[in-house]
Amino acid sequence: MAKMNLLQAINSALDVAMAKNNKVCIFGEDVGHFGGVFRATSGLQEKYGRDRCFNTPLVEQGIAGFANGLAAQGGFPIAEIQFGDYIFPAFDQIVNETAKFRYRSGNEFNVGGLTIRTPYGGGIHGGHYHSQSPEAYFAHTPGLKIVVPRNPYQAKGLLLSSIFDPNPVLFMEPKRLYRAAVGDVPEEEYTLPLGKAEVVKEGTDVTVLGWGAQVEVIEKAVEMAEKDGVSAEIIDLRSILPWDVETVAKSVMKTGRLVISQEAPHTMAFGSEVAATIQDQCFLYLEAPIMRASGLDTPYPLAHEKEYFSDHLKTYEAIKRSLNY
Amino acid sequence: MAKMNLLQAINSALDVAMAKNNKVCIFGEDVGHFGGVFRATSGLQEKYGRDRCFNTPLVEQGIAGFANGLAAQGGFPIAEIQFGDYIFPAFDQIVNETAKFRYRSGNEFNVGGLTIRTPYGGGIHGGHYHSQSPEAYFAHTPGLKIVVPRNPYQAKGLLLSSIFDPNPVLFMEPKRLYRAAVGDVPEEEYTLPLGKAEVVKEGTDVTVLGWGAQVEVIEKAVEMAEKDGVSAEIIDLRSILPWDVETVAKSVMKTGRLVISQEAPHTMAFGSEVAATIQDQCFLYLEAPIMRASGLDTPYPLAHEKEYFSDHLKTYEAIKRSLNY
Amino acid sequence: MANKAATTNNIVTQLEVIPGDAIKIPTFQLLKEDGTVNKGAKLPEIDKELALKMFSTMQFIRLLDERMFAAQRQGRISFYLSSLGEEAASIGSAAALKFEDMIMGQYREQGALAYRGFTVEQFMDQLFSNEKDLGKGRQMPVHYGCAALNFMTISSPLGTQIPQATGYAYGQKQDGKGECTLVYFGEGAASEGDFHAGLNMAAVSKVPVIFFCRNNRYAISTPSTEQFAGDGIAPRAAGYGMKAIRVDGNDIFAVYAATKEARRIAVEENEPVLIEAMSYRMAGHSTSDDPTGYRTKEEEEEWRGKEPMIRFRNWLIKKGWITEEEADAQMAEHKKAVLAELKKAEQVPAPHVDEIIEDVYDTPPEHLKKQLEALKEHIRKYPEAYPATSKGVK
Amino acid sequence: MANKAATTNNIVTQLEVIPGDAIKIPTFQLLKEDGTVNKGAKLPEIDKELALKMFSTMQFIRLLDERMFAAQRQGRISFYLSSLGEEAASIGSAAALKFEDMIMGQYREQGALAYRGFTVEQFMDQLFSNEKDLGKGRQMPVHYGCAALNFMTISSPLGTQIPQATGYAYGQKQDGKGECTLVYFGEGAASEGDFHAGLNMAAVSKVPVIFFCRNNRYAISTPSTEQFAGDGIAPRAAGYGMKAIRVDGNDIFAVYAATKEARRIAVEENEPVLIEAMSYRMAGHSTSDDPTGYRTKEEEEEWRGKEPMIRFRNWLIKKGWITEEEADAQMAEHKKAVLAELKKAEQVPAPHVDEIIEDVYDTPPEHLKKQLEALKEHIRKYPEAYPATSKGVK
Ligand SMILES: Cc1ncc(C[n+]2csc(CCOP(=O)(O)OP(=O)(O)O)c2C)c(N)n1
Ligand SMILES: Cc1ncc(C[n+]2csc(CCOP(=O)(O)OP(=O)(O)O)c2C)c(N)n1
Ligand SMILES: [Mg+2]
Ligand SMILES: [Mg+2]
Repeated sequence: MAKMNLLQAINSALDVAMAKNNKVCIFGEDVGHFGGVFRATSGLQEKYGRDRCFNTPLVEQGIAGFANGLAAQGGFPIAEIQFGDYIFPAFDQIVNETAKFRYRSGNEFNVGGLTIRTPYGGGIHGGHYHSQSPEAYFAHTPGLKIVVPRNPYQAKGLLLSSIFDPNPVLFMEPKRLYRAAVGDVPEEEYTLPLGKAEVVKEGTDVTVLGWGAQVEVIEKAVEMAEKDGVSAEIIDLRSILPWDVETVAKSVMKTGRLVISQEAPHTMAFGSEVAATIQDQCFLYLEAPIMRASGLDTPYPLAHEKEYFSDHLKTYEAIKRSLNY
Repeated sequence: MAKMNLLQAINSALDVAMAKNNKVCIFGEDVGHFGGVFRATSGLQEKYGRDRCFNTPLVEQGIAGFANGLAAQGGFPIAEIQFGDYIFPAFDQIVNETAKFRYRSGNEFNVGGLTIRTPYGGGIHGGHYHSQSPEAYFAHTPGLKIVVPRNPYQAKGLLLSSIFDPNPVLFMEPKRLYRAAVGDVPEEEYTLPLGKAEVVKEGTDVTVLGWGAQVEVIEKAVEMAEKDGVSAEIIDLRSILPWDVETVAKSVMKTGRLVISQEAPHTMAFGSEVAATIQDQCFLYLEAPIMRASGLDTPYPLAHEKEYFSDHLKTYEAIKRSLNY
Repeated sequence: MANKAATTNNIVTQLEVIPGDAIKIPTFQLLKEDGTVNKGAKLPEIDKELALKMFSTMQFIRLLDERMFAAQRQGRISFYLSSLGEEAASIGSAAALKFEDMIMGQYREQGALAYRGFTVEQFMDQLFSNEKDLGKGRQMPVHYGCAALNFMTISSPLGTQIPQATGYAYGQKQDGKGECTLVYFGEGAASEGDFHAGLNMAAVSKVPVIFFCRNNRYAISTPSTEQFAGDGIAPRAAGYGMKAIRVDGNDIFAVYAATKEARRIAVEENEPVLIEAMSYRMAGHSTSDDPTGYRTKEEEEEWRGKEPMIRFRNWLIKKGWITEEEADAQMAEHKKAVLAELKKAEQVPAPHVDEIIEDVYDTPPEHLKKQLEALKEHIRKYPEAYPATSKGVK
Repeated sequence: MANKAATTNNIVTQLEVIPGDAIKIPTFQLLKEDGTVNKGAKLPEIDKELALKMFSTMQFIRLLDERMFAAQRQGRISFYLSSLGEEAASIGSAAALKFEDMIMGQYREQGALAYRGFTVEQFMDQLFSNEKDLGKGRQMPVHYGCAALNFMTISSPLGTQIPQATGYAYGQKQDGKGECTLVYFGEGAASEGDFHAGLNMAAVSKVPVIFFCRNNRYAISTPSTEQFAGDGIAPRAAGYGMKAIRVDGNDIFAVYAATKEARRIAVEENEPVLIEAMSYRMAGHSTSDDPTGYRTKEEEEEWRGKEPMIRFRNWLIKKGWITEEEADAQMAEHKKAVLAELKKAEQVPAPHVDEIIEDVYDTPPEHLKKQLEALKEHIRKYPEAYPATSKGVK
């Protein structure tokens, strides 16, 4: 065990994976000698050589295309997209190619070895193009797995699972927590399961659900609610696709209430799917409508970041609305 | 009034728009002399010249980028993406650029004149890459409007509204109906409102909602249900973004039940947003969970198209499930 | 740690505007249109066996294309796409590779696949989307693929295979077995952003990949004059610091020789090469297309005179490696085989409905299993509505 | 109706592999590093007034960059990005345009914007995201834009402005007023697919656009040697059949002359031109970057000797158009203005919260109005949590 921040945990996972299997390759913009603009790949080129950790030209569609090819050849490429906001030029390669590679070929070929890492989310004064939470854009895509860790321990365990999972994984890192989140992390290899949510805290009155950096926001909101005497169950989804319907449904059947707190703009954020599914599965148990605290339906503004953001206060208010319904 | 199929109605709308304003320009792959692979732009190059209706090189990101620039310059570009399945290379230009152009500049610049037309949907033996219904991928994007007509009359009126609407519009044409849907269409200019749903048929027991080609499927399903004595209200959403919450909520408050029938894969299709919002707004009125009949969560398969598809039978079964809940 | 960019520091004091046609690339040709050899030309080393294999594959593809086009017209298959006139480009290049090299196609390279050994039956199973199709009937006709033959499954979105080929070749280079990747694409697809990405990345990372552009002058209805303003695709290579070869795509010997040399450069020097094969799409784009709307009969006629098969046939006959009769008899054999397999494949049932959720992931997750169960229950209720699969659902 | 592609039919019978360096482009330079004129070089027609305007803008930008970098370090603004060493490239090119021509930048062309007349106050308002910012505080610092000055608002995603410039120029050509578009981008951004799209489409549709590549040898930490393998960006033009000019980006006269000629070609001949300006990013990428991790002090030192301002200053002094003292006094004036406006801008409040839903669409739709109402109610409940806007919410 060592104290690591989220970046160090990522770096440690990458290090473990590269040491374990020499078909693991890391590439992306500035990830080589420099170690990435956030330093997540720091030291890896030195340790494993330029062939296995290298800078690419500045072209996200190429990074994803190259990664697809390398994975099809039997490798475990780990491609970094410098910011989640810049993943859209790679959208076609990911949605039309990565996700459909195995299915369309009848399993003659697959890109299961692929992992795409990208930092996402706001709270760093990044404005429109360094703040987006694009997970929902990808969640409509059968064939992809989408994973979002919330702390260093999860980051390492989930990333190692993602790298060696026989399916392509989009791994989204909450950059706001890169240095802010610190915790105990084993130095050796370990994995955490994909597709499984985690009950962070048990409770009886309301289920509050989120993923990634938003879980911290939820914890703050729940603290406030607890002062009002509310017992809240907190669930961290961890995987967006496939997602753990069962754990969420079980919780909601117990509490009768669900509040979702999410960073992305309200309309068609992933909470929409959760709400749509849970109202179906738990209809007779629900004592209030499922509430969503989300970002506004606008691009992510700089000066009004605070106002835009679904912070702990808005989440707390949503919990109250649910309970007072 | 003239009898037109859906393609002819589109062609007529384009013709009217080009005659009305000489800053209307049409471009895309094969739309020039040839008139488009579906012939939607047939005759327009001859009539308005190569400068105003022309082939582009084969590059969707370029088509969208060029269109953004031309719209920013004050034009009314109408860009065709040959198939909805091929719009993903243009995803960045649409989601990061088109949608945020006005907001990010504080209204110094805008691309309000832009319309992107693309055929979507299955039922034509097209397999993975000529069948997708990608509207949900775009619906998480503030700044865009998304419009889907279901018949020739709508197609012309909504397309004319889209072209001259001061906001960028993604106009998705149900290609399965291009020749199959025929109806009376005025030859002159007329418009239909964006952002407004249409109550296609009134009813009291259940609301059945869809858009585009799916409305026909719903009508067949409702016919079956009516034989069982059910009175169903059918709503055609027409606009996916912004969408008409009010009309849908009003209907559901009356019927107490909502069934959504959609072509796209189930998870994160646009029905998720509708269900999430309506369970919130109509919680106390709902007598059954909101049901979604959707495509399977797989890529669109060729040989199993029928099995994959959310057809009238599956929609009918969903209606029954809702009523028997 | 320092940027030693080679970019010229050659200083000039007069403004020089480099013209748009600064680079003009000639076309390499060995066989003339009539099948005689160009003066001074040296044919590649091709023995009789190899030559006849290439020719037989060419005849097979010609026949297959003709028959399957007809089958589509008869409503027996839903779609087809012919490679008429471009057989030399795909077969000549495939023949110059090692079997272990990966081929990534666009969709008009059935010649390369047949050369690799894809059987008539395998073609038919794919075209009929039946349960024996390696692709499990999931994609449209002509989207072939076969891992055993090192032929990547075709994907419709254009250009996507280009950067993928670069990545694939990167893995091959790492494995160090002396293998390379050849990737085909049309001059239309070369307009996609993925082309730029794939070529630039290959040049920078020095991987063994051959970019093989079939310039057949059309992208559906769009003539190459509306696709680009320059001298075709080959000159773009220099923009990436990459080697290039332009070849007469209708001359199977020239294509073979060019690809052989490109392969040598790729594998021995770890350098990508761009080949542009000049040809003409003699048929419509696909069975959904009618080219009379956008090009003249005269133009088609002109190119009929340059087509690749007759040229090769004439050479073989003159060489004495085949007779007219043998060539015709071979064609008749191909026809018999195709017709027989066509009839057989038509009878093979569609894939079982259980296949619908396989291969989305390595194993079906819970939600897909539930969706399949619900689907099967539904099919049991309405068996007549799902005739292709209801028999398999008990 | 027929494809009369110009692609050469020049036949060769020997296999010719076109080398990766088939095209080498020299660099046009007028002013040497010491500010003297190259032998035989002819300076463009620039009168004293114009020269001094260019110089003053250059000094202003140098000062602005230095001050705002410092302001970021002091925590007064959140981010800044300097154009140190590249002032000649943006100012020299902007000076060669007509005011009505559209400029689309990447983010390091504050020189062009200042040349157009963006005031110190306007710079400050944007950098402080205050309510007077034309962009309404919505984007990060340095994302300037101004319709009145025909300077398109900067957008972070790289390369997107390139095909947009082609489309914009298409509209200008249609309007027939003799205007063009100049679009800036880095050698890194030139790797994006949008570069390929924008240049190819411009060449095919023959529009008046100038593609201005600032090759400053780095894309954040990535040296140009890992960005491309060829001889820079300029040779790519020939691949599109487009004209190209390579110029010493640190020589303001050469940049001016090259852009002037490119503009003439664009507007008079309706032909796009690619200009590659060779320079060096002397500062870090931005305030978030520290270049010592990826390049040597020696390399930076070497380029300090080639920087553009001292060269121009020396020339002006020798010419007698300015004295050392006048130049220094001008710099002091700029400093005073910047410091004064900085202090003022800091005091201007943030945009009103009502602005948060404006400009998503031309007018806010229902759902946004409801979201704003809910937000304001929320702010009323917790005013101390939203200090920038709570005062404005009654
Ligand atoms: C991304 C994408 N855009 C559009 C299409 C539709 N489409 C299919 S083939 C084709 C033309 C391709 O031309 P070219 O690359 O020259 O190949 P050829 O058909 O001539 O062999 C087009 C536009 C597609 N399949 N993918
Ligand atoms: C699509 C996209 N990918 C990545 C980035 C992150 N990024 C910002 S600047 C930059 C380097 C750009 O280099 P270059 O184009 O050479 O311009 P320079 O900074 O040297 O002026 C990168 C990678 C981005 N803004 N957009
Ligand atoms: Mg072609
Ligand atoms: Mg640069």
